[in-house]
Amino acid sequence: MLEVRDLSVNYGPFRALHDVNLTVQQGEIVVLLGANGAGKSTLFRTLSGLQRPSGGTATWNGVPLTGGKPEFNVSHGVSQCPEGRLLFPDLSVEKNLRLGAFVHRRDAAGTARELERVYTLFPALVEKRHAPAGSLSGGQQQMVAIARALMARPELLLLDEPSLGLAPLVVEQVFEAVQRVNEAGVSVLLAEQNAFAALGIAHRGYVLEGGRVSLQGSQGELLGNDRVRSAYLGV
Amino acid sequence: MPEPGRSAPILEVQDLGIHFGGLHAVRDVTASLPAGQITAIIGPNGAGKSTFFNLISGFYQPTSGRIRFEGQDITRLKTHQVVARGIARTFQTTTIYKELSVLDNAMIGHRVRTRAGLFDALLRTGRERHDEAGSRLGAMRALERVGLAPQAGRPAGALTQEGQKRVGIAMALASDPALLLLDEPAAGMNPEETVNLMSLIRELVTGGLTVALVEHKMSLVMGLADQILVLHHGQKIAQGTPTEVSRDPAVIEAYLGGHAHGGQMGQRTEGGAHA
Amino acid sequence: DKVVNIGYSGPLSGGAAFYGKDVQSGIDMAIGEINQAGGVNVNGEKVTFKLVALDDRYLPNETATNVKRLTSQGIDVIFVPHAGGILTVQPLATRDPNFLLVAYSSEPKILEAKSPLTFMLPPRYDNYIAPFVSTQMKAFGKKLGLVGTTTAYGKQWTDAITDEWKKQGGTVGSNNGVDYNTTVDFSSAVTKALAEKPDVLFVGGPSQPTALVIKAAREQGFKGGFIVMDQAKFEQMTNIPQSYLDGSVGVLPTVQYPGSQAFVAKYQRLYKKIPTSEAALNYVGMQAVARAMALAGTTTDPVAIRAKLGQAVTSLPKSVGIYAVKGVTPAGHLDADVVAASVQGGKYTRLRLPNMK
Amino acid sequence: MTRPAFKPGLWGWLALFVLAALLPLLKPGGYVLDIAINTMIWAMLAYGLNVMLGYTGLLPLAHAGFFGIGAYAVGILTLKSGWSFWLAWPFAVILCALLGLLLGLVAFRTKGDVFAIFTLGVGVIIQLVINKWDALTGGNEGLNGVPPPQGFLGLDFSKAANFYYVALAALILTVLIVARTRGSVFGRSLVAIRGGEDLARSAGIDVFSHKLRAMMLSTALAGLAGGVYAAYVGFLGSSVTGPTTTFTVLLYLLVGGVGTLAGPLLGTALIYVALQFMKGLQDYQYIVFGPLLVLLVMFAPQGLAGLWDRSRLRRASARTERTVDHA
Amino acid sequence: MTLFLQQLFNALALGGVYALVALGLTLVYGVMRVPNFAHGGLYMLGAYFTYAVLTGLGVPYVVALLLAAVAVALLAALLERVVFYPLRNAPHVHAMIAAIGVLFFLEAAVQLIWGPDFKQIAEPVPGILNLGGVIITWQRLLVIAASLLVMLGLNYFLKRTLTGATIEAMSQNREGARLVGVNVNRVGMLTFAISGALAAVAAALIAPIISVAPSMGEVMNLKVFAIIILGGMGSVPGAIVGAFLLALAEVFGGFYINLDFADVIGFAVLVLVLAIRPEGLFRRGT
Ligand SMILES: Nc1ncnc2c1ncn2[C@@H]1O[C@H](COP(=O)(O)OP(=O)(O)OP(=O)(O)O)[C@@H](O)[C@H]1O
Ligand SMILES: Nc1ncnc2c1ncn2[C@@H]1O[C@H](COP(=O)(O)OP(=O)(O)OP(=O)(O)O)[C@@H](O)[C@H]1O
Ligand SMILES: CC(C)C[C@H](N)C(=O)O
Ligand SMILES: [Mg+2]
Ligand SMILES: [Mg+2]
Repeated sequence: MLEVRDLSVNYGPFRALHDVNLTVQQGEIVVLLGANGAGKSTLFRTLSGLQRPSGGTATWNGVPLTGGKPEFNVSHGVSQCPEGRLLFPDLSVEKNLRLGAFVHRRDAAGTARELERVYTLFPALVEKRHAPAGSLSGGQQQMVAIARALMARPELLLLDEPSLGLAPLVVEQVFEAVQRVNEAGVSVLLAEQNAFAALGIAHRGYVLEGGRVSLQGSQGELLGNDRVRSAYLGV
Repeated sequence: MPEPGRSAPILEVQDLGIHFGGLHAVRDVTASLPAGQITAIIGPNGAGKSTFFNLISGFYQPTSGRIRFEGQDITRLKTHQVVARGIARTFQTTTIYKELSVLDNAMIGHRVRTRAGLFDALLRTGRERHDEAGSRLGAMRALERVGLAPQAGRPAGALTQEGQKRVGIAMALASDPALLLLDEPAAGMNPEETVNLMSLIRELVTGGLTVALVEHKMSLVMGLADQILVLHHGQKIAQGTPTEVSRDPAVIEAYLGGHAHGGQMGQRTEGGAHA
Repeated sequence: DKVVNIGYSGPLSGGAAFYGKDVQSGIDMAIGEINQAGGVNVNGEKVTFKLVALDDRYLPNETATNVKRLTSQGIDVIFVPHAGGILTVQPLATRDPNFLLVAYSSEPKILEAKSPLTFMLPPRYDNYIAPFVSTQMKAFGKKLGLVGTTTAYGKQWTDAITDEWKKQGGTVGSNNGVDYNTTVDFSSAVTKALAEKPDVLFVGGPSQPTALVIKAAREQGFKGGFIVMDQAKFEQMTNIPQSYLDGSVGVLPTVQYPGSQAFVAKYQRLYKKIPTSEAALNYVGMQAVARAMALAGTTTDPVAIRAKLGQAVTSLPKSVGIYAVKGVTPAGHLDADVVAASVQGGKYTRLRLPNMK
Repeated sequence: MTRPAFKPGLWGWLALFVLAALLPLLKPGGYVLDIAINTMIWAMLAYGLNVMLGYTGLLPLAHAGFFGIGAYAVGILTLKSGWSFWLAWPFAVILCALLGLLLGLVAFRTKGDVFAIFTLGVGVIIQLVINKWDALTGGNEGLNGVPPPQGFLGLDFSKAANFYYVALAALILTVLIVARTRGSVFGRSLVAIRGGEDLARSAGIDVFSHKLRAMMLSTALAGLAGGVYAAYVGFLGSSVTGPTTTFTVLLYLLVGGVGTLAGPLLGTALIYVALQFMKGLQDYQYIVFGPLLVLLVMFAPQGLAGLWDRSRLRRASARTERTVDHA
Repeated sequence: MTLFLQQLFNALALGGVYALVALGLTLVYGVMRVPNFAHGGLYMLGAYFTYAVLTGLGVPYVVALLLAAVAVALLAALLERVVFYPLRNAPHVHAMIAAIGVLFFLEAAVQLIWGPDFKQIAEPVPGILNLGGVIITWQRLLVIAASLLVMLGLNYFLKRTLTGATIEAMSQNREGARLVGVNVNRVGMLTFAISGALAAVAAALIAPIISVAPSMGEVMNLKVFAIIILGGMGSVPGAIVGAFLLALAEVFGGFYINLDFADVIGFAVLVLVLAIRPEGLFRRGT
């Protein structure tokens, strides 16, 4: 279980997150909604260890995630598809993916199996496997970023706006894939602007506003909430 | 093809193509953009949409075909010459000068309309003073159009994602273009912001601009476009009005998927109220 | 009691540091000895010395700056060990404030300037040319190959040797000079020179690289003789089999001078290495300056000191006189017998040098 | 531009130059004058480098070569052809600008690190050519006896105290040129190129021609400095035209603050003087100087002018939040 | 013909020397993009350590070489930690100037400890090999062989092993590398250590051919930077080809044109190649 307690994050004097509390239960998909600059990415960066919090705790099954060491977090089963993708542009797509499985570097067979799985998930990447990741189209790069996160075979998957720049058809496929991954037992925390699609697969959700959790509830509750409908669903 | 009675094309491409190594990223595309209208270009990831923009704006040199803008051949022109002719663009991932002020960004966009060079700078000629004042004016005008005038003095990097996108658009507008190319302007925006962006684009077109945009957000595409061009594997597979295209089986098969009308189509009707 | 500062501007860091340090060691040693003996007596006052050494990395403009700094500190005697620096600051010596420029360079142009405040220590290199040529031509044959270094100094040597060799009736191959300081591997230059099948090779630059050139030539089967430029010292070429040096002519090692034993022993005790003529000549130079001050009765008037230099060098006690010195020429040149030698089986045979002034 | 930069402002510069002009009246020693003149010469070269690195974002490593070309042009023309310094100097500047143009035409095919190393290669070639072209440059022996500028108005420029004013005038001209360039429409385009070439191109800037002109200005300033150097030192050797000099000046610039107006002068003055002091440490001078460099780069990455900026900003923001838009 | 072959051997030996030094730099500059101008200093230090171990401990040459490699590797790792790691986000010129500061320090320190004089290391395998009039020393043969061996090893390491890939990954996106679980601190130090070891091995192999002096790294520095750019940044085969090309240009340029211009010819080749192929001979591989 992911447990976030009173988490605060500062950028210099600016406080991007204020005492955020949230949980993701084993096997849950939890969606995080919020306007631009609400602090979603900040939360993700903190959970993956790229950003150190100024207060509060975050634990995954009791393991603290706030040590500022992403390599520690990923080796304990928390893997992120980050905002901005953070790919290795001059390395081939396949090397990018293999590096995604860095924590399983002693398990070559497992990595090979996982590689097959992500290629079936994103067939567009197969013909690009030897191309430098930087030469791919924007959407193709996004696919690599998601696939790379999956290669770590995480227990908790952090997806920061995975649908960014993807064609509608692919967005559908990604969400289906997330659902499938989740059904295999992986917990998912998902930030999305495409709230409609996200809420479609989520069990629960939180709304982040100005760095604070302003609303939380089940899929049904959020879909029925007027504020959510007007601000994030556009209806 | 522009329908009869519609305005004359501002841009025409014929058999346009480019390949990178063995990859034919854009192939034999023939199309035209009617003046004063909004053309959307859609297609799967890697279809060649950004590449298409890169070809028009002179970033890539095509390996085949021709581009005509306002009746003149611009196929072999360099990027800055293309901009000077009146075609401006934004990038898929927001690229602006984050450490410079919003105003500076816009003034850089206006550079193509000024002539002052090194000697003007050294001698502080009349041209230098004239161009300096002109840049400021042109930049402020562009900022006003995107609603950023009050933020002119702030570092561009301090703005929100959406604000930065506007800076990018202001930079393009400052070059006083006749045709504006927007590559995924709504990526990463929430529905409310998307609606704001739509009204901004509509206003620009009302002001006489021609717009071509690449976008995966069907709400925006369907709500804005007068004409849609669909690319797939670098080739044009369909062209027509939003209604025509969204019914085209080839487009649904390649791009829209089973739920072609799902997602966020609801907002296409209104949205002009926001400034 | 009074302490008089002596100035020195030379390369103390970078590629030529070993050279600048060698020069400095000679001056330092002389000052140490003088001070230990209680200094010199100038007008009844005990005068000791202190060396103010500044790095100029062999750059003439840095030398100029250093000299201005030294003179503004009231220093009246300045040692400079490279031609470029010497020629740059020579015009400054006679201006206000003037100073005695002790020049350690064998570049004849320094004397041509006829500066009345220059004291040049090493023998002019052109003294060596004729005996070197005649010795080697007789011993090995009439064809000369050139693999000298391409510094200013090296090029002059090359030109002079070429002229003299032709004058004495020999033929000279193409010039294969290389920069000894930047060349990583000398093999190809040597290969090129040996392709012309010379009887004698002209080599020389700093000692160790020169030794490597000699080694490369021997390894590639060269059996002839070498003419070694005066910058290179046999006693420093310990890095190659000594048999390779057989049949070379060059400057006689300082150790081989009859009067040098005391100096050599003391130097080795202090610096743990064999002294070269860099150390020896500057040692003598400093001793001479101190003595000239005593004779002139002033430590601050360069003109008066310069006037007494001739008397000073001839009256140096045997214990500090390494070379047989005859005086100082009107142009300011130390008139010393510096001896050249040819090598055979580790033994040095002296060559007679003509006197040319 | 609104980007904060070290700007003591017009008055600050005026005061500085007036004070500098008064210095020789205090009858300082030859050494003080020498340091001052040297500082001004190297600062000019640093300004030239700053036009490229600071404003255009490109690192040219052939700068000492152009400095050398300027110096040798003046040296050869005055010494061998008997030209007046006042004619040879502008000629040298124009020559350097033209050669800069030539270099740019080829070098701008490359980008980033490759550009830096490419120009480094050109710098090495320039030095080697100077070193080997005996007939023209005197080769390794160098050129000795370059005359000081012809005097006028009763000023004898062979005296350091008078020559000082030649250097000062050249420095003032340099600062003026660089300041004007920086604040101009042209200068803003250079900054745009520094921020990203592709973006600048798509904004409609003719990147290539802007870079060419920046390069010409930059090498012309190097030639200007070289001319002063030749007439001042009177001796020219090839060693001063090599990469070591380029890196030394780069160091001055970095310590002073890249992309600032005061940085080149500040950095040159500080490091040049500090190095003079450190000579007293003899064998230990580089033992101290090396780590000092590392520390400077680490703890004052914006350079001294940058440090000043930051503290001034802090003070300013502590007082009021007034936004000032410097043009 | 023998003459041509002799010069070819001379060029190969010189190319081997260049290649060995350049390979270490390929890692830190070509791959990690740290403009380590102190590389020449590490190379110089490698020669001095070899010298010191040989004369101080009297161990065999190979042992001295290995000890020097280990010592320089440790020092390089320390350098990464103390100097380059804190500068990882700074512009390139900063790291460059800092590296030059380090180079200054190393040279001065070595001069202080061992003096400014040239030192000589005896050839472990003295003597020459005469192949029908073409003469090559065993030491030079050793250098050629070693450079090829090191090249193969390094190429395998970079392209075929995951650790090699992590070095490239880290250089391209540090955060991305951390996200997939790479301990970038360790990889950074490891990379520097390898590069330092390579520099030391190169120096130990070359030292018997040349004179050891505090400034020996400076000449090499410029050349190997040029070689890496010439070959194409980060390309191991590129570095090798660049090294041999430079050597061939210097040797044959000196032979057929004028020795005086040998060094100019080398840089002229660099400038010419880059003018025609701005990205270098080999594009960066994936
Ligand atoms: N490195 C940073 N330094 C300073 N402020 C930052 C930094 N990163 C983010 N911020 C600020 O923190 C706030 C939260 O940003 P964050 O990126 O977490 O938002 P978000 O919810 O992910 O937005 P988006 O939908 O645009 O991705 C914003 O106001 C942003 O400007
Ligand atoms: N510079 C390049 N070198 C090599 N291949 C390229 C280059 N630019 C684009 N491509 C390839 O061309 C194809 C088209 O790319 P493009 O960026 O135009 O796609 P797109 O339609 O904009 O996709 P998206 O919607 O994902 O942004 C892709 O397969 C991409 O990998
Ligand atoms: C050998 C020395 C007497 C010559 C000295 N190297 C010079 O620069 O002139
Ligand atoms: Mg975000
Ligand atoms: Mg695209």
